[in-house]
Amino acid sequence: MSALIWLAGGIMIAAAIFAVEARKILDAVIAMSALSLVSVFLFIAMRAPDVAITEASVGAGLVTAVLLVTLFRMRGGDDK
Amino acid sequence: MISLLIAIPLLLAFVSVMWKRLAKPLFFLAAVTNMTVLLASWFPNSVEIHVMGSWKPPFGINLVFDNASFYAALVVNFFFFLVSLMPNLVESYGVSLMLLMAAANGFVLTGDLFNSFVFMEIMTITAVTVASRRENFYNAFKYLILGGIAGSIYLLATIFAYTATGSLNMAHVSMATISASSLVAITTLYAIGLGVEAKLFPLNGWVSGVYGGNDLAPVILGTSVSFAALYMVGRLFGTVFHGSGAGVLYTLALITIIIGEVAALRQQNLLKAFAYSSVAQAGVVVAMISKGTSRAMGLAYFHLTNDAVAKFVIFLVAGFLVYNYKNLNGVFKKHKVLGASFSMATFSLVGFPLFAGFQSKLRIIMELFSMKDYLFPAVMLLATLIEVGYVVRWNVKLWFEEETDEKADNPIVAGTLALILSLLLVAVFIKPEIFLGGAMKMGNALADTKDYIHGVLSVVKGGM
Amino acid sequence: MRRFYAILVAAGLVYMLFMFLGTIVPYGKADVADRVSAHFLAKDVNSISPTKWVEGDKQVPHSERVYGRKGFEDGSANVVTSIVVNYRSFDTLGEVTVLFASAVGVGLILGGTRRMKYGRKPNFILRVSTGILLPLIILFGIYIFVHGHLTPGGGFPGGTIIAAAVLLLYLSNEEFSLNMIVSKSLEGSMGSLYVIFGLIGLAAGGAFLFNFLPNGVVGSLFSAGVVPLVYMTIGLKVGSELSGVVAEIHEEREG
Amino acid sequence: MVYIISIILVGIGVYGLMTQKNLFKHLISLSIIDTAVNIFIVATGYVNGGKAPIYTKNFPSFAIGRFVDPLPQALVLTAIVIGVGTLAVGASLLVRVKEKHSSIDVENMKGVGE
Repeated sequence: MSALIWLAGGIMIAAAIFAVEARKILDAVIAMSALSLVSVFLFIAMRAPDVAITEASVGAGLVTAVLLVTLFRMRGGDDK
Repeated sequence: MISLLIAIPLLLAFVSVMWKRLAKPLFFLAAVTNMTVLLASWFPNSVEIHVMGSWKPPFGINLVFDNASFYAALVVNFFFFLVSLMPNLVESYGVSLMLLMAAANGFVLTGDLFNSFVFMEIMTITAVTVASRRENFYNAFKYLILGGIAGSIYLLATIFAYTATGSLNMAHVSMATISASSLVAITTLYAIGLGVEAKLFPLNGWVSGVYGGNDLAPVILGTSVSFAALYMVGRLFGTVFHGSGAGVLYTLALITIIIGEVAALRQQNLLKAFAYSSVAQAGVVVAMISKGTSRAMGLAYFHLTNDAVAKFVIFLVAGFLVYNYKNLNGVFKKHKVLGASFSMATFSLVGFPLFAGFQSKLRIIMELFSMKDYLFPAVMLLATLIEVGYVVRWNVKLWFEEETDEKADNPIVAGTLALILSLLLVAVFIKPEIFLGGAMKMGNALADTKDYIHGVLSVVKGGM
Repeated sequence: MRRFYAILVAAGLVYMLFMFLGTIVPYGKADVADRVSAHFLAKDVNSISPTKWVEGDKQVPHSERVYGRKGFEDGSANVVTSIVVNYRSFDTLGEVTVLFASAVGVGLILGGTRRMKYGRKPNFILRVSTGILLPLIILFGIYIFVHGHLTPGGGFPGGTIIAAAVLLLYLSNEEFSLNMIVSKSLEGSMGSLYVIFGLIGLAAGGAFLFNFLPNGVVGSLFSAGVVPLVYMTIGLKVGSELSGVVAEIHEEREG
Repeated sequence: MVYIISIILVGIGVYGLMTQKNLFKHLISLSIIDTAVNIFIVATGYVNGGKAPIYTKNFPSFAIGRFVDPLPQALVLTAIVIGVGTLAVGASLLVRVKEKHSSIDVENMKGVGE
């Protein structure tokens, strides 16, 4: 279990660094969504199914959708 | 009764989203109801609690109604009431203002750490909405980001308190034995978390942009909301943590004063100049709170009340001028009433005799001398000198410089309110008890941890 | 240079938090008996003397069968739900208000009147499958918040799933736009209903948000007093609020 | 262990806020910090070998140490939703910032004086 949690943590940290440093904002949003999704795994590992469901539907789903629609409205939001 | 202070504005906000046109009258109604409820329960002089869902204090959430929270709620609701009198200032922001009012009341009244976090976030979101008026989007965004981080840190502090004591109730946290290192962690995180709303030094970058961006934001955020935030500083560091972490607060507050005044002096924009001045005053208040005695805290809130009243007048007049005139030179020749109240309010800010600010500054400095603290009075005198500089400069510019042809109608309601409030400042100079009595009661209630704990934890009663 | 300072500040913050870590219980060693949540789990808050509890007399409840029994102060099998909707219901009212405030804020900030077009025709699969999936998604959302007191989930994920259905409609149909009057009145009436539940509690039990219905048997669908009702209110409210946000973000201003 | 992960994530978020010049990245960094704090909070309630705090047929009775602490989970539930509210307002503000200043990059924004 502990190895799995470290693996998830590693993925999350990598995703976070990628989200912060990515050149295209679209990539950053996707990386953030991935981070959220992996955190769902951590919540389940910590026996918090309520939080996991909420994070999966709200954090990984709706937030990503809202950000992507915003990005679309800004026509790419001038990539760096 | 006191749960109505939060429930009524919330209910009316929910109702008014269905009938948009009713938002303004309902906002007025909410403000009037809240003032009535408060006036009906004048200074409880004891600690009353209202238990949510009838779950007993360390377990459920409770509202605390004592002299401190009464006085804070009174000031907060008073300014909302004043704003609700000016419909052309409210515009389409009625719903947001009602929510802000409910949140500020909840923030002041709650006796639960996590609950205060929730209300702080509502305050941030609605304040950002209000700040985005007149297309001030970039500054509102900066405020949102800073507020979001502060919220996260505040939440972390809350969870540290929970793991250390096993409960989220303020009264229980304040009586629990917390190890010294744990206390350092909790107070540091709370200082950062409250630093944004309380406008402390490294985290006050948002103030000038938000206050200087439109005419509604400074009037409400600079008075009601900052009073609520500074009340929470007193409640947490005075009552709950018995003055631990005071050193950090004291240092930060002194830096805040200097930086705020210098920035105000250099500022060319009328609203932004006084925004920085409000940063500096917040520094004075926090430094006084960090002293921790009941008298020091009472004086701090006395000063804050004076400052809030003066700032309300200043921002009201300045907002009207900035958005009706391109060139501000000599505008007061056309608006003598506004000009007179603006000058009185600014003089009160500096602390000239004849105005309320003199009473509070004098008392604060005397109190500090009696505590053998000479650094803070020196900083305050320096700050006052700088204040004289920019206050005189602005008054000269607005009264005596060559005027232009622009002309705007006199705002009757705003002018009357500004005049009444600035006369109130004179009245406070003559008879300081008007504010001082309540502020002193507030200071006593904040410093008296024992009474607070006793009131919350052993008097278990539901009811209104 | 800017990067260097940023690393310095971030590292300083991380170091500070690491120092603070020493003051909290190690991972996995949390002792529920020391915390208020022990009594939320045992559902015996009302039989505890708060004065004694805070003085260190922890009165740890002993092992007792809960599932399928009657007569507890809170009848919900999911303890997280019973905290969210019953013990700390006031927080949840605040939370709903946060969403409400942000929906109002998004509306005021964007102030749009005309629906944004994606400028490309949605493909066949999306259009057809939306028709099939939509009722299922909405049904699933409703299932989640109706069973919030028994299974993981509840009003917030349920409402979000309904909002996801609305998003799907926006993606699959260029002409679709949400009827704002309906969503606003649903939002407003559900919010008022929550506060009114609270006020009924105030009138019936003497405390705001008091649970004024019988609790029933732990684990059955009709149990836990007002909890399912409140969760349904929250679900519909969150659903309409988030749909409102989704709709507002699709609105453009003229010109 | 989980504590360390979440603290590092907070650090990354703060680093992102300070270095990035694109406002959209600020929003993303804020969201990373939110997620990290949520993980931290749930971790404080974890009990080794504890079960999810739901009474079912298999776990019908209460005992100390059988369930993980439900209170942090309830708090996180609230915190997640608050994060969404903040993010939605931030996203809509960004749309208007882009319209008004024709860019969301701090260095290219037009008309942001002082």
